[in-house]
Order: sequence, then structure tokens, then C-alpha cells
Amino acid sequence: MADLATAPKNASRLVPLPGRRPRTVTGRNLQVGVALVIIAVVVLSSVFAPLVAPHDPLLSDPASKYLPPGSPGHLLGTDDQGRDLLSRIIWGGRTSLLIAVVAVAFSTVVGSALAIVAGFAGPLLSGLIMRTVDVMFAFPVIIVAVALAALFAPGPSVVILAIAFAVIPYVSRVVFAEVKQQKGQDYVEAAVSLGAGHASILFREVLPNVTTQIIVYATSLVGGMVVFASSLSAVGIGVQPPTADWGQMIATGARVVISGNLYVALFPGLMVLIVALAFNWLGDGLRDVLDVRQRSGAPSRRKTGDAGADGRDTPVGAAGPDGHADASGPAEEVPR
Amino acid sequence: MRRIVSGVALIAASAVLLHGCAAGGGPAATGDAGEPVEGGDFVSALYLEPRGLDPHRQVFWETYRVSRHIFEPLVQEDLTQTEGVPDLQPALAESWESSDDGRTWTFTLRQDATFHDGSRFDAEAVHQNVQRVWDEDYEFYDEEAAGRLQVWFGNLSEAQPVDDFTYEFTFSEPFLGFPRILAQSMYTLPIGNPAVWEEHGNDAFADQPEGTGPYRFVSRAIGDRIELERNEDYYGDRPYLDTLTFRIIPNNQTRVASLLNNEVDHISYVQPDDVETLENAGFNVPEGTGAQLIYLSFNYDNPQLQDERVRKALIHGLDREALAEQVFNGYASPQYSFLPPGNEAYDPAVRDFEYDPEAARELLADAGYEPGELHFNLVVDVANENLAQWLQDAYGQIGVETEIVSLDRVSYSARVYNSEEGDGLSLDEFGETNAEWLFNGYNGLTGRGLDQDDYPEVTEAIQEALYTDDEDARIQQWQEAEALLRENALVIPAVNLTRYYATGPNVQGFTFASTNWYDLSTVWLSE
Amino acid sequence: MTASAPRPAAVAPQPGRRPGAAAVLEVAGLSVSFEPKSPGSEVVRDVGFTLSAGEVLALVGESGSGKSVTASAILGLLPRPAQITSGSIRLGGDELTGLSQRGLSAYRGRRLGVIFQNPLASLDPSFTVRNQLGEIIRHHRPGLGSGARNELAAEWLRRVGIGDADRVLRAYPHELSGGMRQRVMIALASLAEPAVLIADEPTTALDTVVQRQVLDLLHEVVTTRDAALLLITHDFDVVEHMADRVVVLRDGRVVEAGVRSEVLQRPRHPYTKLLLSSVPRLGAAPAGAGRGAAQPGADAGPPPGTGSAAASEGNPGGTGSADAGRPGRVTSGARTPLAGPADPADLTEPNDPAEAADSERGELLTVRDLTKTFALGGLGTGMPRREFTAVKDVAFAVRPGEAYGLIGRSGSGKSTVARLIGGLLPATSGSVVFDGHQITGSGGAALTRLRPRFQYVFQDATSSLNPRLTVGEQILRPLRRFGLAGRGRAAGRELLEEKLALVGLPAELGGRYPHALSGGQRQRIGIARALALEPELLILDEPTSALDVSTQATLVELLLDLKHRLGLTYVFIGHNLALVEWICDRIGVLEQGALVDEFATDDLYDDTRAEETRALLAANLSTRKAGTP
Amino acid sequence: MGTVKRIGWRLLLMLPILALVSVLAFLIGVLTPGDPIEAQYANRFTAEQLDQIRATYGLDLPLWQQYFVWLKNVAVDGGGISIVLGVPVFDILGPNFLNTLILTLGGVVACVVFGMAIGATAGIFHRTWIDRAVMLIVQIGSNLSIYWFGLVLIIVFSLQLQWLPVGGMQSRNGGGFADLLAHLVLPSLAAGLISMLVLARFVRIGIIHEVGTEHFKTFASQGIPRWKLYGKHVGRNILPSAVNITGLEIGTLITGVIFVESVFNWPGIGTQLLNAVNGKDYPVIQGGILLVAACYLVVNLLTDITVDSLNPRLRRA
Repeated sequence: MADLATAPKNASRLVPLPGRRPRTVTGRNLQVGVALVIIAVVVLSSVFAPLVAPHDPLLSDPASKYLPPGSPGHLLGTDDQGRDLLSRIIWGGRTSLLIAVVAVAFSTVVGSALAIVAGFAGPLLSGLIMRTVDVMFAFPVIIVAVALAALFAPGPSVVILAIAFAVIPYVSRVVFAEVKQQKGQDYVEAAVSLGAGHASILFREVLPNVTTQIIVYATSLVGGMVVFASSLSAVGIGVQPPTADWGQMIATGARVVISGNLYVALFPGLMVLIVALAFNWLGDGLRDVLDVRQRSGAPSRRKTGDAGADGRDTPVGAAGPDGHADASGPAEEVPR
Repeated sequence: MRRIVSGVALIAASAVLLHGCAAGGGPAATGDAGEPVEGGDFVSALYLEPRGLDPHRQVFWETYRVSRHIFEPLVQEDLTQTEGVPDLQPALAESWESSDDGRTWTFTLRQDATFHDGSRFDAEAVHQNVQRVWDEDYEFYDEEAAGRLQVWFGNLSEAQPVDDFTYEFTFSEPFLGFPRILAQSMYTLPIGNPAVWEEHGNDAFADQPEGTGPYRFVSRAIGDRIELERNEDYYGDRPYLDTLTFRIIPNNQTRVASLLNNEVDHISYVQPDDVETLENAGFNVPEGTGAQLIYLSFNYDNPQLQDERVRKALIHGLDREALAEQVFNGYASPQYSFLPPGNEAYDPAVRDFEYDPEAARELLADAGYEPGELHFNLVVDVANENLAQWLQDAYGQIGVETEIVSLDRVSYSARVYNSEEGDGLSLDEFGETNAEWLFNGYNGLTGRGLDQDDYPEVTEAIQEALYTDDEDARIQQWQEAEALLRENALVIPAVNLTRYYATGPNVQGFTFASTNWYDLSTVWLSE
Repeated sequence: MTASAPRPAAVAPQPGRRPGAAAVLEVAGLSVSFEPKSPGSEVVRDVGFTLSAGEVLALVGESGSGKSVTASAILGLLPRPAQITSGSIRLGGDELTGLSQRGLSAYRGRRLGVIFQNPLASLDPSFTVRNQLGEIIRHHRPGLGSGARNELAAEWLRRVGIGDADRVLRAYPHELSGGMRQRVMIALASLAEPAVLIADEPTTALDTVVQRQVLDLLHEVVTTRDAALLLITHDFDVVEHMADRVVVLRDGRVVEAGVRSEVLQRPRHPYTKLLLSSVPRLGAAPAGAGRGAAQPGADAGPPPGTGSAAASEGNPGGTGSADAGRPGRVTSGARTPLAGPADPADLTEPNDPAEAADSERGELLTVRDLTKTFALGGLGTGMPRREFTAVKDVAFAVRPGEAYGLIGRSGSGKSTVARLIGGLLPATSGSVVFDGHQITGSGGAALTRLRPRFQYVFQDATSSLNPRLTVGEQILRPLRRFGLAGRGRAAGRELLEEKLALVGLPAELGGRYPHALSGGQRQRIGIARALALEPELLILDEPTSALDVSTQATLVELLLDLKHRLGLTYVFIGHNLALVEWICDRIGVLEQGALVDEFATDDLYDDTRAEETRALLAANLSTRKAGTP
Repeated sequence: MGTVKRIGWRLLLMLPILALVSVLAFLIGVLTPGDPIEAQYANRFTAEQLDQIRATYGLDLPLWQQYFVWLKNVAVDGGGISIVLGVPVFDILGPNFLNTLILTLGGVVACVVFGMAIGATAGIFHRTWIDRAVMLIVQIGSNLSIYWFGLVLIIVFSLQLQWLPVGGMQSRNGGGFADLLAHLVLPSLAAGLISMLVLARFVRIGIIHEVGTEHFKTFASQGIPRWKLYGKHVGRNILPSAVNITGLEIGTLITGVIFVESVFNWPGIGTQLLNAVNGKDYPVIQGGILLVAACYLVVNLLTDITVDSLNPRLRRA
């Protein structure tokens, strides 16, 4: 409360909220710590899978199929081929994580580039890009995945492209909104007034303000995309057997659920969940850590986008329930 | 350990059951709950969506498992037989005879049959069916159907009614296997009601399929179900069940669960892993020797496999007993002949190249491959993925490296007929009861790049058997042809499934016939 | 500048106040904390006051003083983690603390009404006025039929001065003006005739003209019913206009309380004194030192830099050395009218004889027929396309060394004019000529070369600083861009120190990010950044409106001081007439995008002033106090 | 007037999108590697016969003609003949589409009911342990694989508890509406999971925002009971966003439905599409894509209209 700072004109005066409480911060730190540990363990064990995994993930041993978890030599048991589940999960992390990370990285770069172009372009190009993004936005991704799988053979590339299609509009909108918001800040005009050129404004003023958001958003997307990719693989348009992949493993395990071998699908499913949660937490944590500004939450998801030139006069009541500082987790949710 | 013990016990139990049936000579392979009861709605769960219910266009086995209750052939096989070659029985034809040269077949048709719309079945109706698939001048000549039936009707030179209830086929070559071919499921001529296609066109037939069979078509919702109801005007034995519903449940687990939850009475394609679960829960998983052959085809476009030594090595390297035991939990029998059990020319005694990894390695070395040097793709239908993985492992032990390409059914067919570089083996399943199937199967290998001119003695032997006019020598000729094919290591027979269907505890009279379809008109539900 | 003494509080309308009346609201020892478990974290500490029927009590303080939290606590509407940690709130003798929401609801509306700060937000945008008033009536008087409800609602609307009650009843809030909405809000809060009305900054969001009407209405509504009003405000003009008694809060504590005249005229606490002295007063300026001696002679051409009144508070630290370091700059303020063409060679020659003539006439900035039209709606927005003329045919000129004020209500186009002058917005038509050079319509490079000579200070200091860069970097970056930064890190640091010193900030602030600074400091950085390029003209777009009054005062003094020391020319945009009067030599009045009046500041009270000017003047609370006995 | 104009404008905007999707759908069929005719018939047919079959499917025409033949097929008899199943595409997609719509509707209901309930619980109890607990569950739920979640639902509710059927749309004996509902519960929950949690987050934030608004406090300060405040003022003000979000979530929902169909053996368009992809049955793929795209556009339009009609600013405009 010591900060005698700016009283935003429209803000309610009755309810001044205090700054973030220290206890929450430690809670967050713990969360980020746990997330980092999980991600580190998964990433490292994927990278060093040949060293870490107790067995060859593809080595089948029909004599010892469906060993329950805790069997000697097979901590998590074995699957229908007698392959070691733990080893497959470790190796599966390679495929699953790689697909998600590559797909998200690709989409983030493309989506951000589109958004930044749209943010700085004239109304025509900007409108074209953002309306296209709008159309892509709510379009059922599965249809795209189906089309891609029809065009190319099902496989990782289909998953990556499908994810890109799903994620680019989200990234574009988030970044576009962010760029717009930053462009609306007086510091951009200040830079103009101080003689800065277009490139300087884009790269030296606005971009540093947007990158954090992009990184945070991308991070929180990785988890969701691990999940989404696993579902695509599970319905057969993603990673193909016998490659170890979590989604693939869920699908394989699903075949023997009724026979009573629940754990075959259970463990990879849990793995997907845990890793996805970890990325979520990391994203949340990064947002707190990287956010030197005390700014409000994720940008609007409404389709009409910015109110335009007269946005300055829009009363708060009309702004809808988004953009609230208290959003926990990313407001933008991607289907999976 | 528990699994194996109970498995053994079960095999013993069903063996007893089979014996009982065979001894009793009754139609029921499942259950023995007293007198048959009429009535009831029977639900069967299929694992694949059937194609359109058009008697001349059908392909997948799940299609004719449905359609055979609607359409009848001229001649049928006895589907109550659980072992051996099913006998031929009259269906729409009361009797049939061939000329001495085996080129002309005359069928005397039954006179009491009617189509589902009440119209009379006669020689003219048969003729319209024949014209549809053979006579290019016929207004409703159907190219697609004709293409499918080409394999058997290609040599048909003349076909016409002799009188109202006599029909005559004349072939340019002797065709002694013709009646049994007519009794098969696909690429043949079940009789549909010509009035339907003449009114609605060939493409629309499948929307309102009509035949003469014990059940008539009610409705179909693709992806969900096909419903049939009893044909009250059926000329033959009145079927017990009021309605037949075929639900499409591709997901293996859901299919089993549906049976367990009494949602359905019958399922096909039981997974080996589920047999024990079902039996423990009191469901019947009948054992049989139906033609459910699984075999491996070489890709002859791959130069590595044109080397006979390599092919032999790959047969030597395959422990089929272990395969049957480990992949199929023992619910399959090792197969050493390209002809499945139930086939006219099947000989259980024949053997190809016994399991001998050492011999396999030597043959490979002889062919110039050090361990690890031979490398190719295993192309499989996704349903057989676990088998492929087992194979990968097995071939690894003789120094052959394989990569699994697992595809869905249709992509799989596309891939094997348009193989890509590096493709080596593909996994197929099929089998018919007619000896002519060898011809069909051999032709199938040409689709895998086999040049029949490279194996003239095999080609010749098959042609000879196909066109023989000597009824007594026919089977032996086919067996000789098979032996030649086997000696040249042209194909790798793997296993024949012995468990395939499962039925609910109250299903009576279901027979796992020794071919790859079944008859539900003898089935009834007990309480 | 010394604090302008508060104008003798003319005897405010003395409503039916009964000095001995029983207290209707008693607050005693009230403490509120957002972290109830950690002692010492209270944001309101031991606050106490009483409010009697017919009385208006003002709770005054700057932002963060706890005045709003106090109001929330009384209402039982504290946000979730906040709790009353001690004290009592008695309403008509009933203890409110410790009551459940259900228990409190018996008091709400009926005995305690509230009017919130933002009339635009205090009515539900989704329902008609009829619906909202009806809901309140139904709640308090469940027996009433719908006809009677409508009648009562309409009656109350008329009572708050709404003529066409029927239309307003049918309207959605967004269809009403801000003042109208606040009237509806007053009606809504008063419907149940509560004994105590709490008004939280009821007019802050309103125009000065409307503000006065609303305050008068509020006063009337409360006093005619013998209710009590608790007025939360930061504005001493409002206090002076309305209150019977005053409680001054600072950091959650009461620093001073008493009868209005006592507190305003004889403040005892230094903080109260500071606050009072910080309030800009109309008519006080000439007496004060702010505007400088230049002002009277403005018309005759200014002798800039000769201002006698150096800022009384001086510049904290380092000013002298800064000046010493740049002797040329001090004299540059005294640039002769001919200075334009004679200026450094990097500027283009004036290409237009008319423009040259401008500079010869001694105008640093000439605005001619300036028009700006915005297009709204149109393709794809689902709204019909329409054009909105924010600025039309505005013309004025600013001479070197002059402080030119532009004033108008919100929406009058004053900020748009500022941005047009600053070259931040392309004009639709008309021209802006700076020292002989076209700003409007001139190309990027030419304009960029010109930019160091005229700089812009933004209203919202927070937004105008890049949050990702240290303030030092933000000051030095433009210097580097124009090659003014010198070489090496040390030179940069020195330069930064100098620039910061100019605005009275210590050098170590240069390493901080904007969020680590206070609002006042941020605005100083904004000024330092603008001044770093050593401009001649500074466009100040309401630079103090987001600041607390005490911060505002020091900032204004800094601006005045800088103007004199550096010989700057100002265009000052404002909505507070007193502030503009304090700073500016000449004033232009904008109304709906047009310049309707222009005059030397001394002529503000002239009878020849335009109607809009007089309206602004009349709306000023302190003026009225001054003018009416 | 204004409303009609806006709707007309949006309808107009839909046309190029639909055209684009149709061209894409068509191209997908054409660019698909592998010849479905060969895949089906190669082993039994001569090249000549294959060409004949191609001609029956119109595959011998130039590309642009094929497009119009295809468009005509779609318009006249619902998309031609399925290559794999040999029946009209419409027969495949029509009934299945209806089933998918039923499941999607179930998903929407699950999404709205549970989304609102979860969001409202968290929002109303904001800054209490209830909020934190609910949000943790929401976070976990948001990271579940729908396919896997469906499986878990089956294990728990169908196999263990035996409360609900394992899959399909109706019981063996058909059965009425109650039977359909029983079959609908689990797949709807699974299909609506992600959307429901997205909606829940928005509702929660919406409530938190609304409770912070001055107009909420205006009415709270008048002693209007909480439930009424939430029901009327908060509810009405978050309604447009909630509708908007739900509308936007239709795409996600359809994706979820298609994942779920294969787990629950729901006879829907998703199963058919996945089958068709596997079978390179591109008449079905094309028809399916077009159908789903058109459906999505219609839903979008309806959402826009609904959101507009809920906005008093536009209603009067």
C-alpha cells in the first residue's frame, strides 16, 4: 500500500487489493520447483533413455507378458508383448515430448510472426490475417488432423502440423492482443516522439515486452500439446506402433482394459497428466517470475478483438470478464 | 501360471464338448439346454463395418456374415459341420450335374422359393443375376461386380435358362470346382432380387437388399447396426430367432465388454487375451478349425526375397508352435500348408521347412548375408501388430532385422499391392474351403510382385488342377500343386485360428463352422 | 511558491444541521487488515469518527490513505482476505461488526446507502433503469405493485432532477450520460431513504461542470431528508463545497479531524497543511510565484528566462551543476524570433514563405485550420461506419518562452490536438508548423530530425515508460539515437546523472525499472527523458492528472522551474482551470473539437469570455466559493 | 434492421469460407497418395477394368471438372459413393452425423451445466480453500487426455460400478429416451471435459470480475440477497461471454466428441471419418469435412447472433 502510484481512472476505489502476498509466492515457488524437478527428470531420462531405461523398449518377451507392476525386473510391469512398461514410458517421453516441443515451438514462431505482422501492418493486411486466424480459431482441429492424415500417412508430422493449426491461432491472438495492448501504451508514442523508427519500436521497444508473454504462453502450451498428441496417437492418426509413445501406449493398453490389465494404459496416461501439469505449473511460475511489471492477466479471447479507435471510451462494464488479474492458469485453453 | 493351467483345462473341456457334439451329430456346438425355443432378438457384434449388402460386390467377411442370411446361393456348404470339409448341400438349386467334359453345369432350381417382395424365384431371376455380373449388354451390367467375379466367371462362355427352373452354365474350360465355388462367400453368385436393381439401379441395391434367405433386411445405420427380421414366408426350416441385429463395434475391448454386459449375444474376432476372461465369466468361446488362415507373403518386388534361400531361411526361422502359444495364447494351430484346415485339399501331414534357426542362419550366410545385413519392412494390418512384433523379435534371432509398418486395413491393402522399397513381408489372413483357393491365393501372390513365369512348374500344376476334368484326380492334383508351391517357399503359412467367436451363456445352437462364416438360422436363445 | 491560502470558506449552505443531533454512525477504533494474522499489516488503523443526522462528513486523503477501505468496512463489503481486526461500527446504535452478510443486509439500503465513484460502472449495464430501480423498490417495499413501483421510480428520478423520467426508465445505462447515470445512482441509493449515505468519490469521474451539479444534488437529497452523508474524497474543493466536518486520513490513520472551517483554515497537522497548500486555486496564481513575471508581458513578446520567481522549493540536488554544464542552454530560451532559421544546420530550411513569416512573427508553433477525423465502425465490425470529428479548424500560435494552455471538458479534443502537435497523429487537414517546419504531413526522416526540438510528456507516466527497460536506458537511448550520448559507459552514466538531477532525482534511480518508482518519480522520468534531447517546446498532456495532489504540486513547481531555467516553451493540456491558470500565460478553450476562446490568463475573469469558458469557471468549486458569499 | 444487416453480413462472410473449405476438402481427396481403386481391387482386376471402375467414380476427368462433379454429387445425392463401403456417402454421414450431433449436444449440456457449476463454485468461494481445491481439480482435468479419461470413466462407472453401459448408443432392445440418456452420460462427460473446464475458468473469472464491479456492489449495498445478486446481475452479465465461450468451444467439443466416439463406440461421424482416413475413402472424408465445417460455421453464426442479442448495446443499435 505504500505505492502512491497511479490510480487508474476507472478502477474501483472501494476495493484496493494488496500486492501479492508472500505466502502465495512461496506456494508458487514450491509449485515451480516441483514442476522443474518433474520436467528435468522426464527430459533427462528421455535424453539418456538408452542409459536409464532398464530394458529395450521394443524388446518383446511373450513369455512374460502382462506382468503386474512391481514384478522383479519390471517395476511397472509389462505390456501385451512382454515389453517393459517403465522402459517404454522412458523412451516414449522422447517421442511425446519431442513432438510437443517441436510443434509448440514451430507454432509459436509462426503464430507470433503472424501476430506481429498483423499488429504493425495496415488495417487491410492486419484484418486479413486476424480474420483468417479467427476462422482457424474455433475450427475443429480433429478435422484438420483427419485431413492431414488423409493427405500424408499418419505419423508425427501429422501430429505436429495438426497441433500447429490448433495452436497458431491461439498464439496469434494472444500475441496480437499483447502487441496491440503494448502499441496502445504511451511508451510507443513516446518512442515515436523521441525519434525512434519502426524497426526500433518493433524490436527494441515492443518485442521485449511481448517475448515474456510468448515464452510463458508457449511453455504452458507444451503440456496441453503432450496431451493432445497422445489423444491423436491413441485414435491412430499420430505416432504409429511399435514406436514407444505415451498416446500409443494408452491406445495399446486400452485394448486390454476389460481383460483386467488396467495398468498398461494407466501408467502412460498418468505420465501424460503429470508432465502436462508440470508444464502448466512452470508456465504459471514463469509468468510470476518473469513478470517484472504488475500487469493484468491474459488478453481477451473474444472474437471481436479490439474495440478499435473508440476503445478508449469503452466503460469497464462492457469489457467482459476477461483480462482479470486473478486468472489462474492460462486463460487460453487449447483443445486436446 | 494360473493362466496356463486354466487354459489347458479349457482346451480339454471344449475338446470334450466337441466330441460330444460330433458324437451326437446335433447342430449345436454350444450349449445343450434342451429343446429349441422360438423367438427372441439376437444381437451380434461385428468388428468391421460391412460393405454394402450387395451379393455381388461384397468383400469383407463381416459383410457376408450378415448378407448370407438375406441372400442364398444355388449351392451351400453345411455350416453345422465343425470339422473337416463341409459337405455341399442344396440351396436354391435342388440338384446339379456337370457334363462329362466338366464344362457345362446344369442346375435344377427349387420351385417354392420366393424373394422377400413375394416375387417368384426362377431361372429367369438367376439369369438376371448372371447377366448383371457377366453380360455387358445387359442394361444393369455392373462393372464393379463383374470385376469381382471375374476370377471364377472369366471362363464363362454361355449361360441361359433351360426352362423355368433349370439353368445352365457353360465354361470354356472344365470347371469341376464350380459348385463349391458357388457355395463360397465372395467373388461368387448369391442370388439377389433383380427387381430391385432394375427399379433402383445397381448402386441403390445395397440400400434395400432383397434375396430369398431366412431373414429380410429391415434397416441399416452405418457405424451402428444392421437389423434383419425373420422371413415369415421362408420356404425352408423356420428360423428360431425373430430378429437379427448386427452391431458394429470395432473396438475390441468394447466388443468384449458389450458381450460381458449382455448387450450383445455374439461377437466375432475374439482376442486371444480375452478368451480366458470370457470363459471365466461363463461365456462360450467355441473351438473350431474353420478356415482362419494367417500367412506371410513375400514382397517379390524386393530383390532380396527373390532369392529362394532367403525365403527358406525365413521359414526355417519361424517357430510356429511358439507363435501359436505365445501370441495366440495357444488358441491357434501352427500351419504348415497354404491350404487351411477345412479345405478340400488340406492334408494335415504335410510340412514345409521345420523350425531350425541354425539352418536359417546358414542359408542366409549362403545367400551372402551376415547377421544384421538382411533388413526389410514387416507390413501388417494394425490388428496384427502384436504378431508383427513377435516376428520382429523372432527374426532378430536369426540375424534378420525388420521394421514394422503397421497400417489400417485399407492402407495396408494399398501398401502391399503398391509396395515401397524395403518392404519384405506382409501378413494376410484368409482361407476358403474350396481347393481352387490355391489358385486364388497364388494369383494373390502376383499382386505381391511374383512373376508366375519364374515358377512355371507351379503355375502349370495349378492350371492343370483348375482345369482338370478328372473328378477323381482333382484333389490330388491340387495337393501336388500345393506341394510345389511349398517347396519353392513361395509363402509362409503361419497359424490357423481356433478361437474366433464368443457367445453369451444363453445362446444355443451356434456352430463355429469349418469355413469363415456362420449360420444363425439354427441358433436359439434359452432362458 | 508558497501554498495559496485557502479561500475563506464562505459560509456554505447551512442545511438543517442540528448540532446536538444524535450520532447515526459511530466508528471507533476501526482497524482493517488484508493479512489479519500478521500484526502491523493494517491498512486502516484505529480510525474513529461520528456522523450525525443532517451532517456531511468528509473523509479526505490521498490514494492509499485507507479512506475507501474504511468505507468498505462500514458497508461490510471488504474484499475477501481483508478483515476488520478491531473496532466497532455502530449504525443508529446497532453494532455492525461481526454481523453476517445476512445480518447486514437488514441495514443495507434501508439505513445505509452508497454511491460509488464511477457512475459509468455502478449501474448494471444489462438491465434498464426501470428494472434496476424496480428491483431495489421491490426489495425494500415488497408489497408494492408494479404500477406503484414504476410511479415511485419515476418520482425519484424527477426528484434527482431528471425531467423525462419515462425515457430514462426505459433506457439502458449506456444510453445515458455520465451525469445522468450518477443522478440515477443517487436516486437508487436514496430510494429506501437511508439514514446514512456514503458517497465514494462521487464526482471524480465526472466533468467539472457536471461535478458541481451532482454535488449540489447530493447535498440537497441528503439534507432535505435529514440524512447524514459520509463523503469520501481526495479533493479539498469538494470538501470545502460540501462538508460540515472533515476527517483527514493518511496511511490508514486519522491525522486530523474537525469542523470544516477549522481544518481548512487552521490546519494543525503538517500533512493537512501540505495537502491544502498543494491544491491549485483559481485566482491564486498571480499572487503566487508559479507563472512568473513573464506573464503580463506575454502579448508583447516574452523576455523568457527572466522570471523572478525561481521555484521556492528549489531543485533537490545537483541542479546547479547541471546548469553549469550547459550554459548555452539557458540562453537558448531567450532565442530571438529569428532563431528558427538560424538554428543548427541539420534542420531543413523553411520551404514556405508563409511559414518563414510565422517564425518571423515570433511564433515557435503555429497551428492552422487543424482538423482530425476518426472513422468508426465500418467493414466487419458489425457497426455502421461513421466519422467523428475530434478536432475541427483549430488555429493558434505559441511564442517562444510562452506557456500556452489548452483546456476543455473531456471529449473536447484537447488531447487529440496535443498529439497532432506532437506529430504523433497525422492530421486530416490543416497544418502544424514548428519553427518554420511543417510537422503535419512531413515525411519520416525530416520529422525525425525535427523531433528533438519538441518533446511530449504524457498524461499516464506509467504507460509512457517502457516497463522492460531501466529508466536510465530509456533516457539514454534517444540520446544515442541522435548522437548526443557521448562515448563510453562513463560518459553515459555522467549524462544520465545530469539528466536525472535536472528533474530532482538521484542518479541511482537510473538503474531501476519503472515499476519500482512512485507515480511522481515516473512522471519526473518522463520529463527528464523529454528534456534530455534539449527541446525548445514541451507538450505537456495533463502530466499531473494521474497524481495525488501533493505530488502534483511539486511536479508543477518543477515544471515552472525548468521552464525558467531552460527557457522552455510549453503547451500545457489540462482540464483543471486552476492548474492551467497557475501554469499558463495564455489559454485556449476547446469545446467539441473547436477552439472557442483564447485569452491571456489575466483576462480569465473578463466578461468577454466565451460561454464555455464561463461555464468552466462557474463549475469550479473554489470559484463559486470565492464568488458567492 | 441493424440486426438483420449484421446477420446478412455474417452469412455473406461464411460463403467464401465455405467455398475455401470445399476446395480444400476436394483437394484432400485428390492429393491423397495411394489409389483407393487399386488398393481395393488391384489383386483381382486388369488395368483396363480398373480404369472402368475409375470412370464410374468419375476419377478420369480433369481436376476442375472433378471438383464440380463432386460438388454436384454433394448437392444432388449427398457426396457420391463410398469407395470402401460401396454405399452412398450420405447414407454413411447422414445418420452418423445425427448421432454426433446428439453426442455434441450432450457435450454442450455437460459443458454448460458442469462448467457453470464448477466455475460458479470456485468464483463464489474465491479466495477460500474451496476455490483452490476446485481450481486444482480443474487444472488436473484440463490436462487429461480425453481418450484416457473416457477409458477411466468406463473402468469406473461401467466395469467396476456397473452403473452405466460401456458404449454404444442404445441397449440391445433399442430402448427409449432414458436408455439413450444412460448411454449418453459418460461420453458426454468425456467429450465435454476440456470445454467444460475452459468455461468453468471463464465463469469463475467472470464472477470474480463481476463481484468486483461497482454495479454489483451497488446492489449488494442495497441489501439484495447474495443468491439474487449472483442469479440476476452476475448471471446476466457473464451470460454473453459464457455463450460466446461455449460457441467458441464447439470446435474443441467436436474434437473431443471424435476422440470419445472411438472409446465409447458411439456410432458417429468421427468413427466414420477415422475409418475413412484409414480406408482412404475420400468421398467420405470430403463429405465429412464439409459437413463438419458447415456445421461449425452455422454454430458460429448462431453464437454470434445469440451474443449480439444478449448485448443491450447492440439490441437497440
